[in-house]
Amino acid sequence: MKRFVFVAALWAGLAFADIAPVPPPAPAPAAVHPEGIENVPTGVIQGGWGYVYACYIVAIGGTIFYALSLFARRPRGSPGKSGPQS
Amino acid sequence: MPKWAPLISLVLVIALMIVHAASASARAWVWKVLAGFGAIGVVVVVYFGLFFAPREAYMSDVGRIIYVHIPFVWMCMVGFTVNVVCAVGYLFKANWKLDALAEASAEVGIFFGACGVTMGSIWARPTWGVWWDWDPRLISTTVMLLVYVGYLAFRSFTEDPDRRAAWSAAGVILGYVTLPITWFSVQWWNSLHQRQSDSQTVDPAMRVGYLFSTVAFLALFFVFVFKRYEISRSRQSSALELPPLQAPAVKPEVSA
Amino acid sequence: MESALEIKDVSKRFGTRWAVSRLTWSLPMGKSLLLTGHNGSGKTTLLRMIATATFPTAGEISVFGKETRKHRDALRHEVALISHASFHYEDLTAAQNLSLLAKFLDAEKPGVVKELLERVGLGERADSPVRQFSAGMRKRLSLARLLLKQPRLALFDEPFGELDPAGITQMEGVLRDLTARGTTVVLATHLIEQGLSLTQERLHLDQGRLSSETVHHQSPSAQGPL
Amino acid sequence: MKPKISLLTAAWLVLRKDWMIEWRTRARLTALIFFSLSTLLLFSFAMGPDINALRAHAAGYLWLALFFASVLSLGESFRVEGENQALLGLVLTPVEARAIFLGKVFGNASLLFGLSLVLLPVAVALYDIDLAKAPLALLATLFLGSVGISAPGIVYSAISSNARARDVMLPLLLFPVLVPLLLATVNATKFCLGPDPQEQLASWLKLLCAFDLIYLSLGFLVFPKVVEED
Repeated sequence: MKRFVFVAALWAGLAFADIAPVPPPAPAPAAVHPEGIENVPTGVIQGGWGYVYACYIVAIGGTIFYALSLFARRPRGSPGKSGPQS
Repeated sequence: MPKWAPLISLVLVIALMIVHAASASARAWVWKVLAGFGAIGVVVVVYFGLFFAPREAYMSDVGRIIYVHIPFVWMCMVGFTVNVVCAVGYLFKANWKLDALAEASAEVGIFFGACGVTMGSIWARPTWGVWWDWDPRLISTTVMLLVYVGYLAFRSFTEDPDRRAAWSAAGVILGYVTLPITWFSVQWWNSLHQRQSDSQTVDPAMRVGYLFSTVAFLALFFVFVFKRYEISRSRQSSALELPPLQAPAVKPEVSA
Repeated sequence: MESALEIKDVSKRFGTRWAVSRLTWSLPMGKSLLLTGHNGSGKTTLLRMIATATFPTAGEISVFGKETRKHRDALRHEVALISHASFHYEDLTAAQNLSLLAKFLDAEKPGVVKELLERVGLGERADSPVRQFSAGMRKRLSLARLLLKQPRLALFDEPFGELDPAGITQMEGVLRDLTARGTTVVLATHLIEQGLSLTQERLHLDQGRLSSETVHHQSPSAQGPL
Repeated sequence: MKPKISLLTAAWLVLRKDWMIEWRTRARLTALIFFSLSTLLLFSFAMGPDINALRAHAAGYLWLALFFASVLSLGESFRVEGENQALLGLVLTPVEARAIFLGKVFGNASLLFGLSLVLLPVAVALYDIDLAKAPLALLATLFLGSVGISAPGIVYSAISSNARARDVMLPLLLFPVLVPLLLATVNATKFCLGPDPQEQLASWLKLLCAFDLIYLSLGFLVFPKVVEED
């Protein structure tokens, strides 16, 4: 029974992967852009360094922040292998 | 950046991970090496991404976000996959280490995922013109994060450690189904988000860049999971001490 | 000889508290056990572990030579528990609760439910929902449940609590009846006199540990045919 | 020892027991129906009088009403089992945990399916939709959707009924997992009710079936670990 269910799950998973992507009509590209980017005829985005910096700040800042939070929560008292046996 | 850099560093990182897993005595220093490698790697990535990398064909400079966006989302998925493997393992064989590792990898995965989605949202602004859009990739990634936030919330709202471990493992196995949905969402529904990058769609120089970046963040990921795992273990040990012996004749044998 | 009940170095943790710790004990075949101890001494936990409702954190329990964790499916056919939680559906009637159990046990015969309800003195209220029952009536219904299951090992957690004098007499009668038919009985109660008269061995728990009051005694008034 | 009755028989008995309890607590059932009716009404109030917009979004409102109702019915389902530890009683009877899972999933699914049948005429009145376009496909969608809500729902309800703050925990755990289902059911229902120029209905129904099968199988495999200690 267990095996049967497992096979059924596998089959269902394959069916999932097989869903034909019937595309909804592609959304029209945003007509108005706050920074006037739609005026660029080639469609190449120019500038936008602010966004790039913001992303890098999120990445580095987030990493440092998380490292600090791990440090703040570090186990104190007897360090090392104080966990119970499995 | 040389073409072989990602591969060499990946081999190095994986070798260190294996050393860490295999040898208990190496555990004290391996994570420091990995942390150092990760930190240097991130500096390299920042320099490469901001100053050195070629401009992306359509997105120009904004495309530089790819070097941090992709590694973060991938690390999120790696974290959740480690988590579900631990969960399945725990249901087969109850082991506190697996439970601790599951908790650690879920939290680290949420951290990377949250940062990755934030970056994606920032990226969406100049490219799609909106911070957020009805896009399957965005929705499903956020949903996946919510599943794991729920997982951690549930863990903190349950008292009994044994039952908490089993229940959260069972629940998260059901929740993991959202990950393949996230992964394939770009293919199933032609979304705004570009498809998974592969060698045909991406310039080799960029590819080397984000692959190296991924390895650097993988090293950091490993360090984070390890440190978080130690926290979980120490919390467990305070809760799981066996009572003192009653009869001296009884041998102190423990199985959880 | 195989023991009816074998408790080997059993500890049970609830959160950060140890309800039972390092308990070792065994009950020979054919004897019945009285389990005593103050509130919170771990009696209920021990009974629940024997009934396979929960399992030891460390150590193991064997019932009729079968380890509870490994052979839980087989043991659940042989063990029945009467506890504070009566396992009834509040919204179903007494008769429906019992006939549901009978169907699950594949023991449903016409009239069997009615007969059992008569026997425990609930014949009149067979068709009222359990929600309207008093605590004593629930206990009687639990007794009917146990009788329907006909276990080899019957566990009673405070069976006399909440019962009226007539009910206590009836419960005692059933207990004697069960032991007479060869059912092993484990009885946890504060009514030590009654308990001693019904059982042969006594296990006293103190904060989850074996206490010095514990005795393998031969009760003078134990008349149960063995 | 082999169980005395087969898995499916036991599941059927659990299902019948759930139906019996629902029937005996009709008042609760009625309250659930009126809760979801008022949810439908609230959507139509909140969205204003534009009947075209309402009609376009009718499928979404219908399913959201069912989602909210499902949280209540799932919570109720395990509140009943929690009284007197009846669920533990079933396990000790013994009833296989997997039979309990199947029985309870289909018990809850049948409840939701019935509820959706009650909601349909109301949706016709409020949103002016046309049920006659593809009635069979619509029924199939409703049924598959109900099963799809219930299969993960029962597992999460069993889990969260033990946590503190259980009323918050159930939707927190359940709703994210149900998002793909919501997408599939709403789209399928939309194409059942309205025009379907690209014939997308079949692929959404397929997705629904796959979702149901995956969660039924996963729930079937993990449920014993949820209700039993190890």
